[in-house]
Amino acid sequence: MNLLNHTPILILALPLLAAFLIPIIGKINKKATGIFATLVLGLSLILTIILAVKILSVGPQIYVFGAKSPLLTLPSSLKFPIRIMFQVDAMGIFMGLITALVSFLGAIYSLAFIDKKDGLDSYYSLLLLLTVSMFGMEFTGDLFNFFVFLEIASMASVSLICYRGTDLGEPVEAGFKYMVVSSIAALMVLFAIGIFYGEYDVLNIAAIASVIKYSQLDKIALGILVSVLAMKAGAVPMHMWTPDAYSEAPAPITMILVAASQASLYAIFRVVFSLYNITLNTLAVGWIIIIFGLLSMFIGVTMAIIQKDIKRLMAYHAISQTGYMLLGVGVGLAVLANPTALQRYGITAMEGGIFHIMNHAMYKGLLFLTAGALFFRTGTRDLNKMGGLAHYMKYTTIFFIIGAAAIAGLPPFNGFASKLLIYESVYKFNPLLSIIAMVVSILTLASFVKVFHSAFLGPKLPQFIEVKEVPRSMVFAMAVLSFIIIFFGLFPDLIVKNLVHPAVMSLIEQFKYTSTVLGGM
Amino acid sequence: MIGNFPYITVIIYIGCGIYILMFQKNLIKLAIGINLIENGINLFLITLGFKKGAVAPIYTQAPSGQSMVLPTPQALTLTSIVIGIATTALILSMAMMIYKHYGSIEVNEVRRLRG
Amino acid sequence: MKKIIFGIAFIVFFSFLVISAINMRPFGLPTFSEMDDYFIENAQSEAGANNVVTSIVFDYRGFDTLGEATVLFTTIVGIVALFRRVKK
Amino acid sequence: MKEMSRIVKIVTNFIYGFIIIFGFYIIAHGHLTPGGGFQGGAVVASAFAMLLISYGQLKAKKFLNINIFSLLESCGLTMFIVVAFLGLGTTFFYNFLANSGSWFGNMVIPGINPGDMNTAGVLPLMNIAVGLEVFAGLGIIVLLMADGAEYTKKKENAENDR
Amino acid sequence: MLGLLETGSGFWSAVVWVILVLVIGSLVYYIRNKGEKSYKKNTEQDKPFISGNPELSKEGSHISASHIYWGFTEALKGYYNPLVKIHTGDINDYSGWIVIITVVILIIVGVRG
Repeated sequence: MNLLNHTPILILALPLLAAFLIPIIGKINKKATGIFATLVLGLSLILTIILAVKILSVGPQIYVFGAKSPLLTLPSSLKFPIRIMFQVDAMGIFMGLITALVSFLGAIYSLAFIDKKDGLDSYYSLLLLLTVSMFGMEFTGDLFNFFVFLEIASMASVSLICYRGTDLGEPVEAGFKYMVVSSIAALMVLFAIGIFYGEYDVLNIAAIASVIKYSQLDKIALGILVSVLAMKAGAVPMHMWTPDAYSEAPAPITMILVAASQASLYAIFRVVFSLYNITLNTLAVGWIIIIFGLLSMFIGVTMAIIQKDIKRLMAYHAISQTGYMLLGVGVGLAVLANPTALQRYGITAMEGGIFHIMNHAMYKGLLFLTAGALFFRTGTRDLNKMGGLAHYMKYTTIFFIIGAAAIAGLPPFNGFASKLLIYESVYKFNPLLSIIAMVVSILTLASFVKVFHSAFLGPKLPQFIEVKEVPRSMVFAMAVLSFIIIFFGLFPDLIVKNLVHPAVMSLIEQFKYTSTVLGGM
Repeated sequence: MIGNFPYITVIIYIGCGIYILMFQKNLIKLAIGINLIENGINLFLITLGFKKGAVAPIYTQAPSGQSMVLPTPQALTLTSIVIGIATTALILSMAMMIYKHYGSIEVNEVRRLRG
Repeated sequence: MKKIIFGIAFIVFFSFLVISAINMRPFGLPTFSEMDDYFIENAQSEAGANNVVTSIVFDYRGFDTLGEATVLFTTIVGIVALFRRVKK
Repeated sequence: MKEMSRIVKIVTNFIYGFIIIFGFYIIAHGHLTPGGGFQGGAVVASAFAMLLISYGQLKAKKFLNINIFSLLESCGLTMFIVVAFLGLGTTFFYNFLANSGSWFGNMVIPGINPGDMNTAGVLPLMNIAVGLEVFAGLGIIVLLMADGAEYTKKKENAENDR
Repeated sequence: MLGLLETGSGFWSAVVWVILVLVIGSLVYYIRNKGEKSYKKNTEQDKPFISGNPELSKEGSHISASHIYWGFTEALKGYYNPLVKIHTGDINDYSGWIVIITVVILIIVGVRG
């Protein structure tokens, strides 16, 4: 048997098996669980890279569960696929790479960050489960399977947000709020899936996309799906859970939660582009997404400026950066119907938006990790209490400068490249949007100057005399992210040509998506 | 219209759940609301699978010569029921921890995180 | 004021749900059922189970069942982590 | 919670064995009759819940051990996913035992039949695995929430923090 | 060439930018070195001159976070007060916002096709 045919499932199944085994390992030796989880995540990262190379060279990969062969999508004499299948195309593997990298680095960071007293086995098991759920959301080609993985993601994230809740009240509160909203979201998604099933009696995304006719029910399902998935992605004005959850979770978990919310963002794009392509009124829905993006950008950044809690401030920045992605892809969707505009600036805007997803995962993860390092040494997240930490934590300071410059879109870091793509293409669509985006970028720089001044600059404060640099594993995780940021900033064309452009094409060309399953009908 | 009365029942379930989530102030009641939505949606799936005058899709000593109801919604409902159990358990445990830390389960007092 | 806005939104949302209920396929007469007919016909020969629902749950859609068991496992691990005693 | 009256305890001792046996019956016949791993596991867990309620959680913890339950749960899930892995020769979740003539591998007579235990390939194995996981898991949930109720109630006045 | 990113209406190359920055920076450094002949270390010259007032202590001179951009937030009070008031940490509001946005999207999609 050739294991290379089975990479799409092995990427998921190995961390899942490890997650099931970790409670048993934890009974023997609690320390070993962290090492074990890190090794398994590294293995799945390697497998993801292998799969990415294969997909970008060969084409979309299908994996049908329980069939006679992994590629047998349609049993004899049947128009629709009946089994669950993974359908990994360029977009899915793009998100999969982000997920694998971020969770691997999060596990490495956790080795030193999480205190060794207790709960280690639960922590790493939940970490692996969260990673698995994100992979599933990004790879699956079946609507109900997507719902199941959405629920796993909610449960794992909530449990991890509540991880510090044994002796603190706020984490449990944040977890409860996130639990309530994500349950609503998942149940509404299930309602929409029921509508699709009732109409077409099929659950495969590609099969529905081939027969969808945009009736009244489809419109209602579209509205429900877009709104609740935008909520899961943290779009204003449904963003209130985001600062609570991001600020109360442990720092590596916050970095992974960013990737998890981006998986929901990916789900919006998948629904809008692959499920209903041009059958829907692209201008209206595109403008809905653009308005989401504008509100998220502006309100997110203006709320961030007045925050005192460093992780809360960064969480609001995560909201405002999500706005950029929504803006870019929304412009691409708005012009999806007329090919000339799509060729002129639509594809470029979508490239900017999709490229920004990866950049945002990287530099926001780096910033959250630096915030976690500050919390690890000083024990506080309040910016008013900090000061002069650059005297003690040299590496952390450098990493923070890199991350802040990247999120503010200063050249030559990676944030600038994607934001430049968004500005120039959106300007051709509507100049006002581009100007607002630039203003938001300036405000972002302003608020990070505030953080840098109040946390790192200033004289040595007496209460931080014994503060020293963070342990080596945390420094390693941050260093890897900084290297990736600088590399993407210096050579953006490599990423855009090889990873982002195929992803955008796989979103735009619905026919390819359906024909890989249904055999070119 | 009257043929679709079961769907109306489903919608009433979901509406009651949404109403509780929007207007009730007690964390346990919020959990009840989420459960109501779940039950409504399970009922919705089962309703979609019903076929007039059909029997359960099990061949063991089934009455002969009768059609069977659609089996897929039953499988989906089984999955979503277990997921509902899990959600409820987690939410209630969190409500207990909130009561431990805050001494109250009223929404108005469980709002230290804001702004 | 806030309650009024929420009430209006809730009523409109409920009316949309009612619209969807009215447009749903007629109760008891499924219009399409290719997938389910395939299951009912071939479950015995392919999965070898008399119980078609079980054959769907564990064979045709077995991956969903794995995810569902995973959800339960996640919840249990989460509750264990939530109620753990911190050794000071 | 406190332990309940003598009548309840006697009836519990009387009944819970039958409930557990009934649950395992449902699990074992999941591929022939209505039911399966989840339903049967829930029935078994209900027996444990009855024990817990009637004996009170202090006494019940003497014979209901959370560690054993969590071990059983992990074993059940591991067995489930391992059975899925074994199909990896063809595909993940491939039903490699059905109609193979070996364990649970008898051919089924198409159409209505009295039912044969020795059919359906990996389905009975998965049923057993899931049943194990579900009754252990629900048992853990019940025990932990009963435990946590005491835990939160006791600390309530002490830790009204802020 | 490597690092050349086409943006539809132009191009961006970070490598060229870095090289340019290095060249200009070295130029500026050279020009700067030509000046300041009369500067001597550890004399009156490198003491801060606060119009004759005594220099206050280092700890006292640290500005805490909530005072940065005070004027900005003060000027935009009319914008910030309602915005902060919306963010009540109230779970009912969270779900209410979801319902409101869903309704708005449903109306737009239903009307505009």
